[in-house]
Amino acid sequence: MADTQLLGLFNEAASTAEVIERLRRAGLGDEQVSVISSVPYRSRMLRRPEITSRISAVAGIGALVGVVIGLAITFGTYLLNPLPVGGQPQFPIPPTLIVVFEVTMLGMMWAAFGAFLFINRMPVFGQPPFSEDVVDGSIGVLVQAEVSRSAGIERLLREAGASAVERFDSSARANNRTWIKVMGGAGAAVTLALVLVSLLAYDVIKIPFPTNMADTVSIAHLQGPRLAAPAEAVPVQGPVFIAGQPAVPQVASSPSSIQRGQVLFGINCLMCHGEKGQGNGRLATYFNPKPADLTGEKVRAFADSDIFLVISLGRGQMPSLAENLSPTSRWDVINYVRSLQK
Amino acid sequence: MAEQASLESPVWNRPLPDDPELAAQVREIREKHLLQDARPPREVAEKVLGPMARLGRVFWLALIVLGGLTATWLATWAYQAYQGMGVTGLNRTIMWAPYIVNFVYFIGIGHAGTFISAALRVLKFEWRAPISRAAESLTVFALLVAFTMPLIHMGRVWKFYWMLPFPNQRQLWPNPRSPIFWDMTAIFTYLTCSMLFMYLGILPDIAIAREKASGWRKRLYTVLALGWRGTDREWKHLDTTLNIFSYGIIPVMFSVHTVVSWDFAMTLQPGWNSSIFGPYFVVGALYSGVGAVIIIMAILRKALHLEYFLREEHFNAMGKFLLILSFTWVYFYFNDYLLPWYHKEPILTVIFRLFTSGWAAPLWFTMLIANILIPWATLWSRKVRSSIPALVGVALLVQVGMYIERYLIVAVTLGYPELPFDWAVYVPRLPEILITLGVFAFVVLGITVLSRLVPIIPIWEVVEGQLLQGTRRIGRAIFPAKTEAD
Amino acid sequence: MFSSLWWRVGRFARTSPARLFLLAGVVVAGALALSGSAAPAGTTQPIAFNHQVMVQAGVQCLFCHNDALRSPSPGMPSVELCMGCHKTIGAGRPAIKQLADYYARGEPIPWARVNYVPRFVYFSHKVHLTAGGLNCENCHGDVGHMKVVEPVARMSMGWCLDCHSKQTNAPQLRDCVICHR
Amino acid sequence: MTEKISRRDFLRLGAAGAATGVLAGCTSPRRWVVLEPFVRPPEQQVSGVATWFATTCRQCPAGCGVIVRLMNGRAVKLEGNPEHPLNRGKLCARGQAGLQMLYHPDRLSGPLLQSTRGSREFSAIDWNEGINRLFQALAKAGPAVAMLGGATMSDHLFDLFSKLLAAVDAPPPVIYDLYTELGGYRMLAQAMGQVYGRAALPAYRLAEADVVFSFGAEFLGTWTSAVRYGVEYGAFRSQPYGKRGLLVHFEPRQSSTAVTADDYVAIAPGSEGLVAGALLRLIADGNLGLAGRAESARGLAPSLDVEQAARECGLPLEALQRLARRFADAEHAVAIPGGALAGSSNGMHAARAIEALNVVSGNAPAGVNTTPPDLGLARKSLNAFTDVQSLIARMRAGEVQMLLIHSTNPAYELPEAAGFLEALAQVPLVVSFGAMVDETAVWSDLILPDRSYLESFGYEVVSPDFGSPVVSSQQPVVTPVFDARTTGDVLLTVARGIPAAAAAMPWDDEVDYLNQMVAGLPEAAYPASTAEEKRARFQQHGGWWPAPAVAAPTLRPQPFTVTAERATFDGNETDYPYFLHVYPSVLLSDGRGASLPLLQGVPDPMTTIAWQSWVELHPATAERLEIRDGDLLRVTSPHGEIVAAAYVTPGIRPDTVAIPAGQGHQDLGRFARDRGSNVVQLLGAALTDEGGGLRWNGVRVALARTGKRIATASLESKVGVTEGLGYE
Amino acid sequence: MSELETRLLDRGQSAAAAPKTELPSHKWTMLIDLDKCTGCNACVVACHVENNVPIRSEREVIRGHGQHWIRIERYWEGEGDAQRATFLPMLCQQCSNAPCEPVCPVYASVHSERENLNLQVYNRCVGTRFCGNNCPYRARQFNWFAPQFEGPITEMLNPDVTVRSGGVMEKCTFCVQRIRRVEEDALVEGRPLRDGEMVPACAQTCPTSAIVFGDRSDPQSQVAQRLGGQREFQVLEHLGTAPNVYYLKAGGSDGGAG
Repeated sequence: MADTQLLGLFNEAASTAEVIERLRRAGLGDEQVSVISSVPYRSRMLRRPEITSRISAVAGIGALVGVVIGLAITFGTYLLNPLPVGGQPQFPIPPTLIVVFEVTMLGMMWAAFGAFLFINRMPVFGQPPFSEDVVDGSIGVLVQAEVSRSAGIERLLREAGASAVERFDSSARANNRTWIKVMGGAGAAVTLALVLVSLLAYDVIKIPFPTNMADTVSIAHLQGPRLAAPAEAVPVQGPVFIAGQPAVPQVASSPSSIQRGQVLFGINCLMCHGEKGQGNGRLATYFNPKPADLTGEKVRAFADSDIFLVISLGRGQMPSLAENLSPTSRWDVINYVRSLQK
Repeated sequence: MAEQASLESPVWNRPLPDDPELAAQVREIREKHLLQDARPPREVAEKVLGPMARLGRVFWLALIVLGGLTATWLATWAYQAYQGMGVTGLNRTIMWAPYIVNFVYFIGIGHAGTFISAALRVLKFEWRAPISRAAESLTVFALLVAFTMPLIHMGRVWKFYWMLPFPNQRQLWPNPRSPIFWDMTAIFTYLTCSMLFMYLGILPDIAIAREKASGWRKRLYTVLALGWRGTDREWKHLDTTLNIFSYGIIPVMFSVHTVVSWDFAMTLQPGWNSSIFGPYFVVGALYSGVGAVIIIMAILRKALHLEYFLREEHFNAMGKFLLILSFTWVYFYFNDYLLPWYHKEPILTVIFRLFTSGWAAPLWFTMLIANILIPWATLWSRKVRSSIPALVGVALLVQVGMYIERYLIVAVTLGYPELPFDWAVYVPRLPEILITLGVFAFVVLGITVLSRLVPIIPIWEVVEGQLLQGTRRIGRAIFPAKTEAD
Repeated sequence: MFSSLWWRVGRFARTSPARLFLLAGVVVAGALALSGSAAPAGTTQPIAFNHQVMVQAGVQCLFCHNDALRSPSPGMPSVELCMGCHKTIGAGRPAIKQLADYYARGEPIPWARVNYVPRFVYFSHKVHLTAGGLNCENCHGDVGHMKVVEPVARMSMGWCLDCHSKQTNAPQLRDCVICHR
Repeated sequence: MTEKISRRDFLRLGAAGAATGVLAGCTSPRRWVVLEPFVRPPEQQVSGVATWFATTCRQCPAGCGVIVRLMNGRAVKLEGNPEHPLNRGKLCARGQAGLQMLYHPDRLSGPLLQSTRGSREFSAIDWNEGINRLFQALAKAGPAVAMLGGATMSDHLFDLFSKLLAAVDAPPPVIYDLYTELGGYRMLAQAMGQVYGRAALPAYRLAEADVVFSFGAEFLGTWTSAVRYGVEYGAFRSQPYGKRGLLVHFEPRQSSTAVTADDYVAIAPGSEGLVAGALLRLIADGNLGLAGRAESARGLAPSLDVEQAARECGLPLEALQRLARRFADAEHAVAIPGGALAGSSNGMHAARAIEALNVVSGNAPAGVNTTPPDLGLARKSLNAFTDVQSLIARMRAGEVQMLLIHSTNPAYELPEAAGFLEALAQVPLVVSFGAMVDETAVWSDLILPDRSYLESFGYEVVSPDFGSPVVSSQQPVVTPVFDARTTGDVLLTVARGIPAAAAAMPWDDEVDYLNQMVAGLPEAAYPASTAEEKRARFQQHGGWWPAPAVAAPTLRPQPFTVTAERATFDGNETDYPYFLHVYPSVLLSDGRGASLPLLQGVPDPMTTIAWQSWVELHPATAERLEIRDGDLLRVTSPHGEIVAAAYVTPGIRPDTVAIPAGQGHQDLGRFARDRGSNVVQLLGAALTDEGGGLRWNGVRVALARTGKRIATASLESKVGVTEGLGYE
Repeated sequence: MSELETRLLDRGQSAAAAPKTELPSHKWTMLIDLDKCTGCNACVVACHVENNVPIRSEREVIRGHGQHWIRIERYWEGEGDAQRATFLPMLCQQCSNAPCEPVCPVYASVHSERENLNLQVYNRCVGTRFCGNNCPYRARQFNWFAPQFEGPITEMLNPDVTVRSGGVMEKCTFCVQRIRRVEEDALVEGRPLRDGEMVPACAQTCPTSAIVFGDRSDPQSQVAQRLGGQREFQVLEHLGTAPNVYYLKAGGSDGGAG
């Protein structure tokens, strides 16, 4: 049913109370009548029923939520990163109390504010049924009634001595377009912010400040230009070759050496020389002549130092493996090859 | 017959008693007490909203100057962030100084607002009504500034978000054991809640402004008022909410400055690790805060012609507050200094000697004079308290004194760690000075602008107060009387 | 020109929140696209190198990345090592010709990095392969079936910790010092 | 195009500014990072794994063995070579800083030509031209060639130089620099020659000593082989038999050695000999100490009045007696003559007197030249200041057509009175081999930059050696950073053109030369059969030394007399009230360290001052002249004046001011240029009584405030440490 | 190196077998014998080179921005002309109850359970400098400006240590990169650490061996052997920071005559 709102203006509390009494007698419930003033009047002054506010209860709930969040932050951290600091226990109580207290209060007050807005159906971004006279001290009695009864009510108000009676149709009350604009804008801004933050948080967007230290001026491994030590220099672990001298075995043949040799053989030799070293690896097909049969007579005839030379310098189609095998490892491989020949 | 504060006839057109003598008394009472001097709400509103909308030359000048200083602050900050913290006067011993001094100082200022509006509200000091909002706005801006200070002093400020607990790829959260983290939570709570508290109080006044204003202000207030009408329900809920905030925000206020003091008390720095620091800092905060409010009151009164609202009685009362707080502060300060004086722990003695006879002595004595001597010498007299220039002068001195006090604690004491090899002296350099200036400018700027946007005097509270005030005659004398409406 | 653009965007956004959300989405998407995490690294390689072929031919990872067992760094095969086989194998192919040119010019091949950890993270291939008991594919995925190698994991701290914190018998693997020095 | 940008450029981009940073930032950095493989892999080098190379430190003449940590082909750390018998794995501050010699931003790449001397306008030329010019000049000059070298020039280079000069019948190279002068190398060697008949640097074994008297020997800071003495000192402090040696130090100023001493005696400058004489006298007359001590003392003690002597050296007689007793009672008492002696007029007398104490206690210094002569290796012998003077005379007389200068910096190190620069003007061609443009290079025509010691081959016969001969090896450990050439190769190339030289120097490069030399070495501590292997092991182990260390031949003192001479000083007491105590800075030594930020920026141990030079004053002096720290003082001597900042310290005699050598360069790179002041400018060219040394320790000075101040770059809090806030 | 493949073999080629052994933890301890310290500064320079500690210019030093992880503090003892200097090498004391750790809001300054070291994670540091204030030894060094390494000097930077940027706190780490290196090698070779295997740059170079370093938890280690003597003391012991750096008073066994 089409509702209308009538606003009667009275200039002091007593007559207002009077009017409200009459309206009640006229069968208008308290929920249909409300008083508007620019200064708070206590309900009793206007013979209005006591209003009980539930905001305190909501605030209490907010406080509880705060406690939970506070505990979550603190204990969450203790559990997430069990990093010992300053000889403190993993779950220190005093700091937790401090943080929890602050967050609790936060929860309480934010909840109270939220409740205030919600209960009053705020925000409304528009001109509510109101009259400037209210600001100037008169008390407005706002009656909500069907259009049919409005005339009668207006008369009633006038009789009660209303200085003026204004009439609003309900449609004027809320202005939804502005509401959507403002709230929508705010919402969009917030979500955008959140999304950007999480993008940064998860390093989807990296901003390499010069101070990030993710890249530094020191020379990284594998960073060019690659420099080698001068060829003539001899490192402290000794030279690999001494010109005119056969290489001396550095690793005696032992089960462990042979095992190591097997692993390294598998990595570096197998693909050409084959599982058993018979020169039938998968890449063997590419080579002509075929890779040497390491179990064959020719290789058996080799001295260890010769094999060492071959591994180190390469031979024919076989590339040098000096890069892959450190001198000791080469001897492991040699030992393994010898074991194959047995 | 005794003239009751009656609801029968509107307070603002209560007649004077016919007896001329009594009439004189009533007139006197009225001009002394704001709440006795009721005027029609339209007039009251006009007294607030009128000057608010009139932006004079002075206003624009102030806006430009303060805005310029604020801009300098931001520019300097950018410069410092780009160059590195080395541009400041800090050194390998004194790693904190200028910004943390400001931090403590502004947090302190921030305490007055809540104290006045929340604590006095709880205690039902009606006379506070016209002061409270100015105080709150001071709180909000001081806290805003204070919040930036730790950021300004960070070496890599663009990583500040590592101090916030949010899920991230590092699976690493901030450290709840760190007093800095306590600061973050405490100040965040205090700041946001103060803002909401202030906003709630403003709502009805904005509604009033909405009706009075026109043009862009009208649109602005229409949105800001959130549709407030002032129905009896709304008033009730507002009342409840404001009470919750008042009771909630007071402990937060105390906790905030205690936490700030813990930044220092938790360390091993001699002269810092003292258990008295908590209450000592809180009182100091209130002390400087109330002083600051007095200054702001005076400025606003002048700038917005609020002579009707801000009267002698208010300044007088604030003066009393200042004096009481000064006493309390001295009590704690004495506590803090008795220790090193009494037991001669070497390093503490060094610092003590430094203040009493060392290079820091001038600072120290200035501080004592400004914080103790002058207030005690003057504020006892009602004449001084009620003369605005005098009171403002004292309040300014208190500001200076309290700033020096923070400076001595942070910038000077820190230079004297246990091992004498590392002792050092901090000398401010241009960047800190500029930033500090800019920060002060920003606070004033904020209040200036805000005072032109929202009613800086809570109209509804004043009118409400006036409603409930009346006079009472006993024999031939007439006294102010208050109706306990609830 | 920009101002007018901003004005347009502003008007576009102001008209309705839905559009505003849309705009937000666009911004985010743009940021994502720019962030390069989606961009294929292989495309920038100087030689179109195909791991799949090598692996299927039975070449061990450690044959080319031959430092991985003995050094924090995996090592990159020297051009000579490549040529060692490729002077015979597939010598005719264009890619191999490129390789040969590099070798002839005595120039290193500027391989683009595929898997990246910041310099303040000290990851050791040696330890993870031996004591750590991991294999290449645990972090680098099935390179054997990639024509163009792509990172299978964004190697973030959380990703490392996922594994490190699981090692119940060695809780200290969470120590910051394990990776940061 | 982006992948063209190398990682380093990318960093520069990032550093360029926020704008670029963010721009680059939106895409993950790996796009720019290039993994570069070797084209041909080097043997024994694994990416990400360190390779170590042994070589020899050339920051001072001592010749400590170092091992270099090579990461990714770059030298990133120096450490002492643990195998090396001299320094046993230890290294001093200067040694540690050696890497910056290698990677110094101001090193020269390629030879330079200077049209007009002192103009500092150099034109780069290529090496062939440079060498060619050298050759032409050499051929033209004939015998009129002179060579001035420093003590840090390794022996193999000295050998090549002398061979070259000999081939053109030029006089042998003159080896002289400030460092050895301040260390008293030459003078001490002479003294040893007189006392033991072996003219070489003495080395004292503190490890076995229980009482050590150090007469101004700063052996823990800069003196001769500081690192080894450090090692010895460590052992001396914690001796196997639970005893803790007693160290007594005589010096006018508290050096770091004085600080570590148990008993520090601030004696008057130049009175070391007097103290020693008095001690001898007391032991002789008082019949002190273990059996035989007094007897031998009687034979040596000079005739002097002990009380007067005590007065003159500025310490009470009782103290002297106590010290005499302590010395005589000790089983292994050792007296060390320090470098400061060399500078005072009575240096030789003092040295003899001090050595006499050793004779009395029967502890001859270990290892005075224990290197067997049959090694077939040439080794430097330092020249006295007189030799330099005669060289200067020849130059002035125009007998020198061409002057070669290597690893010494006479323009900076020689006092003005020596008149080096004027004489230099008479020399048609001056060739400098400095790796950087130093003061001397500025006054030369041709600069053929030598490589740093970490880039070149060589050997050094360690001196002083501590009882076992050591030939320390030097090998390049990194690929040359700059296009410099080893002077050895340059000389050999030049020599090919000169028949006589070609005959004398038949090697095609210095590696070849080194092989020849090493091949001649006898059995070493490590097994090595063939010449090839010898060479390889020589480089691998960082040198040659016999095993087990051959016992040092015990030295027999020859008859010698001890006389107590007073030191004489330039400048009378009224005009120049203060003694000037010059000492080599622990970090910058004689100034060659001034080019390295690592040495400039590290605080001096006694004053904690970095980057600056200072004048040390006693508080009493400061009070009298109303001088505060950082006041710029005009220090005037009869020979010149400098301006330096004051540093008030209790660690010095009231009648003495001390100034460290090392600062005050006009050149030598960006880090040394225009910093502090050069104390050498206060010195004269007077000679000591004996041995023809420079009398650098015999100058009096006057102080005057200029009224200007500078802020002292010190680490300490002067208030906290020295002055205090007035509470105790 | 060679034991390495043995490990590889032990687990065969199977993937993702978790490490067999519990990682050992250490009590790294430094012992500084002031009787042997000659203030020669070798440790300081060695530290600078090993840890990429920037050298600060004269201007910066004057303004109190000098940066050394280890410094020789020179004090004066006695009165008047009898005053004698003494050296006290001061570095991060690696406190067990480190005051710098709990105050850091971002866990950049944390403790290592395993090494019992006080770590500084440079890339996590936001530069609040709270730790620096709270360090009674002032052992923490702040990068007031971004460090400058001119020209080829960047080549000698140690790749095992992060080059810190401006606005970041740093301090002595007991050469943790060396600790980690030897530990990783030991782990890979499946053997315990040997005493003397891990030596920080300062101890390595100290000519008089005044600095001794080792694992206190290993009773055979040189450090453990030498601890608990008459001359032993810790700087600012009364603060209860429980440092892991011990000092031996100068003077020595016979009370240091003179």
